[in-house]
Amino acid sequence: MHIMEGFLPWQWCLVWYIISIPVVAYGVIQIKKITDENPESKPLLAVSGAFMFVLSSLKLPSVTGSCSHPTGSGLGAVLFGPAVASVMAAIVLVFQALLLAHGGLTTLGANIFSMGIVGPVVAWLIYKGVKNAGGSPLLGIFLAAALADLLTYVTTALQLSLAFPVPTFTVAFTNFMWIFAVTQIPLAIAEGLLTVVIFDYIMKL
Amino acid sequence: MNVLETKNVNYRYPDGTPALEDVNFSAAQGKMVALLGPNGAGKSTLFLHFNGILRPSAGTVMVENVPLTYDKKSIMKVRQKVGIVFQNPDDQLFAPTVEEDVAFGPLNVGLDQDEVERRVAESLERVGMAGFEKKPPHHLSGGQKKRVAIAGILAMSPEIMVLDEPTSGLDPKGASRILHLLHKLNQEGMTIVISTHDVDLVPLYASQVYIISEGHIIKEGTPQDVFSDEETIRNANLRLPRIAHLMEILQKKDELPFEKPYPLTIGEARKKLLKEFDE
Amino acid sequence: MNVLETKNVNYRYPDGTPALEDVNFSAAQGKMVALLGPNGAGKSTLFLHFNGILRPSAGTVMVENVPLTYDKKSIMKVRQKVGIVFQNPDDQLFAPTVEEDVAFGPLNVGLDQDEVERRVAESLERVGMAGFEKKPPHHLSGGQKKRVAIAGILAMSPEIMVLDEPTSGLDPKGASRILHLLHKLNQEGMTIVISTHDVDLVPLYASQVYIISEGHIIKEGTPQDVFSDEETIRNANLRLPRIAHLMEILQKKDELPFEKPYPLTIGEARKKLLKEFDE
Amino acid sequence: MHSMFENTLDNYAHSNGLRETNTLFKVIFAIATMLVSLASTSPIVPLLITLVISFLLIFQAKIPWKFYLKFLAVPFFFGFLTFIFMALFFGVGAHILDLGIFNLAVTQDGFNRGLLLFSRVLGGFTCMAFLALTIPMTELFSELERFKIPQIVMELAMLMYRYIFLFLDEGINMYHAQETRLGYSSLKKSFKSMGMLGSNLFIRTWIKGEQAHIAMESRCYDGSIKTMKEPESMRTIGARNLVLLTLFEVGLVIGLYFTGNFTLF
Repeated sequence: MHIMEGFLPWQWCLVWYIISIPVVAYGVIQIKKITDENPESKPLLAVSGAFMFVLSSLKLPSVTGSCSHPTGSGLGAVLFGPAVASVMAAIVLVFQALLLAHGGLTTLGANIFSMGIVGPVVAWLIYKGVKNAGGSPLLGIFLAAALADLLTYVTTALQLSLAFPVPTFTVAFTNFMWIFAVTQIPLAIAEGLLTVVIFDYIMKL
Repeated sequence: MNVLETKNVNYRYPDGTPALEDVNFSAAQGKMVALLGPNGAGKSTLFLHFNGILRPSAGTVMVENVPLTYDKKSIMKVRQKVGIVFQNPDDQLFAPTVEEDVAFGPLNVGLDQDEVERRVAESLERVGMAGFEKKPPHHLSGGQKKRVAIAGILAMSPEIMVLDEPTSGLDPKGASRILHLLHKLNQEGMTIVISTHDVDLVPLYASQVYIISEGHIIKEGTPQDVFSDEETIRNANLRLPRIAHLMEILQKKDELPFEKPYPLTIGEARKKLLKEFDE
Repeated sequence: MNVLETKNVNYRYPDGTPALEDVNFSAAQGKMVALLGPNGAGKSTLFLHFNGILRPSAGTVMVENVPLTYDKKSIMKVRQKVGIVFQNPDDQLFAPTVEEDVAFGPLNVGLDQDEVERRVAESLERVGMAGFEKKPPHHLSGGQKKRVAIAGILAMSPEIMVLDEPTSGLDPKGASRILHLLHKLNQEGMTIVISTHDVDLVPLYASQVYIISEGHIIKEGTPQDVFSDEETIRNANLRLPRIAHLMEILQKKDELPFEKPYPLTIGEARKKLLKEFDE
Repeated sequence: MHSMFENTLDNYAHSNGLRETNTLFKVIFAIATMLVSLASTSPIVPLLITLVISFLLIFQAKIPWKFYLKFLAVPFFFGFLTFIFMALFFGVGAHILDLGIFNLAVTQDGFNRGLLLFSRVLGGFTCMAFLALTIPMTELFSELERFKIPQIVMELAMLMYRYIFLFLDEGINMYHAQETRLGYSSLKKSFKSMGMLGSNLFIRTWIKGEQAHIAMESRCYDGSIKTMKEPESMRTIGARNLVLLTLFEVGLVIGLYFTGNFTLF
């Protein structure tokens, strides 16, 4: 769920930029390390990023009839780890803003935080967690993708309630959560399922 | 009877650039029709209208004399009747094994397990790919992939098979196998539409030829008709078949008595030359 | 002098299947050499040995009579001398604009800004793509992408240009433009090696032909030599050029007095036929 | 054409009426205006910005108005929903309208906040649309060099830009091939089909990545992609344009100052 250009007050735009930049910078250092050791990983990272973009421009079918776009952050995080995934997500978000007019530039920091940081970190932790607990990898992937998706939305709700704590932060947050719960839980499940199907086929191919 | 027909079909890309303008195309039952044109002339765009993947901005597409309606149910029926084989088989083969790939269409039609298996076996047999059932498609050669892609459409038992550049990228043997296969299917009654820019192959098989250039049909007729208009052919970035070109040069530059229509195939040229030698 | 030569080159894929066996190939300075073979015969694999991307399991590759060594410094030098144009231009063009793509090689070589700009401009001019500098590759047609890919190699001023299936997928006009361009480059002194399975085109341009089948060179010689051995040609999943095929039929079936070597091109056939008619 | 994929704005960016206008000029104009819109405390200036930029896009950049209106419908609809939502649920002040059901009422501060947000979304969105529709990504890359973005990020972004279009094309072809064989005809089949499409595309992207690396190595790639461009200097904008730009932005800021406390209720 992208926060649209112009939606956040400037103070909050700034706050989310300040929080996101160090994380992305850390990811850049990681990527630099990987590509220096392994020059052929550069085109591979690039094509994976392009894949994330194309995946995110797919319209996901959902039961409610509305459509949404897979965030792909689950997939990215499982493949490359959260730090690298956050840089890729940041670049993808810029492209989405400038090629599709999705999201925004002043809200980029906030979107990077929810989709490029919270999403991948959650996905990665859950995937590792399920794997360490001896769960099946497909279950891990489903939970990672679905929960990453869901927590991305929760983060967005949080960001919006912080920006508009009217009448109080709690009430605003509850309101936003209600809307998201109805619309986004089916989509999170859809993304989880899709990621599982994709992984399943990749393993077979 | 025309099993497939377009009437004044126009199509514009979402940004407004016209891709097809007033295209009238028809394929009669049981014929093999060729759509000849250079890259980017609109061949693939026209084909995507035949089974309702694209919807014309103006004009009508008719399958078996019924205008297409674009509700889900009728579209599903049309797609069973008109099967399209895409140019790049890599875009079409997506299942982990050959068998699963060919089964994709029949399963979507909702056939039962036994019928699906029967059709998969039969289609692979027809295209000469029996024995490859369990292979992953990306381990096959270009020609083999093409044949599996054709099997995937055959398995849906279409009335009309539409093939986009069926020989492109194939070596001479591979190309000739595909054409023999199409010829056989056509003999057995299937209507076949192919797009190509291979002018040497067209005259061998097609009974009707359309030339498309920049979204317009600029010529139609039998291969003889069409290739006797060298100017149109060359304006459309195409050329005469090599055999015809030889005869054209012999006539025009050397004033040998070869009248139009020039022979287009080796067989025709042979007859014509023998006649000259005998005289 | 042979500017490019392989001596008993063998190559196995990482899984152990042999891809090339005892390949002896050479290209003399300033010639145009064709490597003819069906899909999957090993053409592309052989080409990747020419600039050291692949390293032979046994045998030697020589560029300007010096055996390749595979340290970084010498490999960079070899890659400046031997430029490869890949079959699918989409594999080769990676930059956001035409200009940046063509500049990629020269910048890697370490040329200064002005020289790079000069070479980019000149190469695009040569391939007829001046004016397209700022375009992104996805706005170009297949033939245009191919020409930009060639410009990207030209800009590195290689001694030898190696092209994998340069005409594949192009319409007649597009293919003929590329071949004219290669012919001109060759006239100006560049050694050119092309792989193809288009037997109708080869005789027009190549001075030396190799036939490769299943990783072996099974025939080499002038186009006349090579195509006079119909059996080998057909065993390699290839065929005679159409003109030669016509002549072969006229001679064998109709007992017309066409002796081997059969004419391969329209020009040669014209001469031969005129001679017959005059007698 | 590709119902399932988003259409990109790339075609417009490469062929619009403002294509030849100085890139830096357009970038500074769009960003500065966007920031002014963001800083507004009343709806007047953002709505003015929306009008001015829409005018520029339709009459100067010659973006087809039908497309533009459809395109603008998204933020409009979204902004409008936000407005309703804010007016009904996010207010504490005096009621200006009681709906009479569920105790719902439009509050004064909710209404004002909603309207402000609605206008800022439209203002900001049109500025972003101006960037997206009049400046090709390829030219933005050289402007981005100015911001000292790490080389590796620029390289990845440039490569990604190229492959995005390649994969979109392949994805669309695959999607059509699946439609031809009746994929996507039910929800379950849609998931299956889309999973196949995604996984195939993924495998293809990796093959493409390897091939790209081989082709790059053949051209002496040594691990870093060098660029020959230098960002344009401010001077290329031209004195007249710079003055116009400054006047426009200053005008907007003055507008902000005088309309800052404006509310409808």
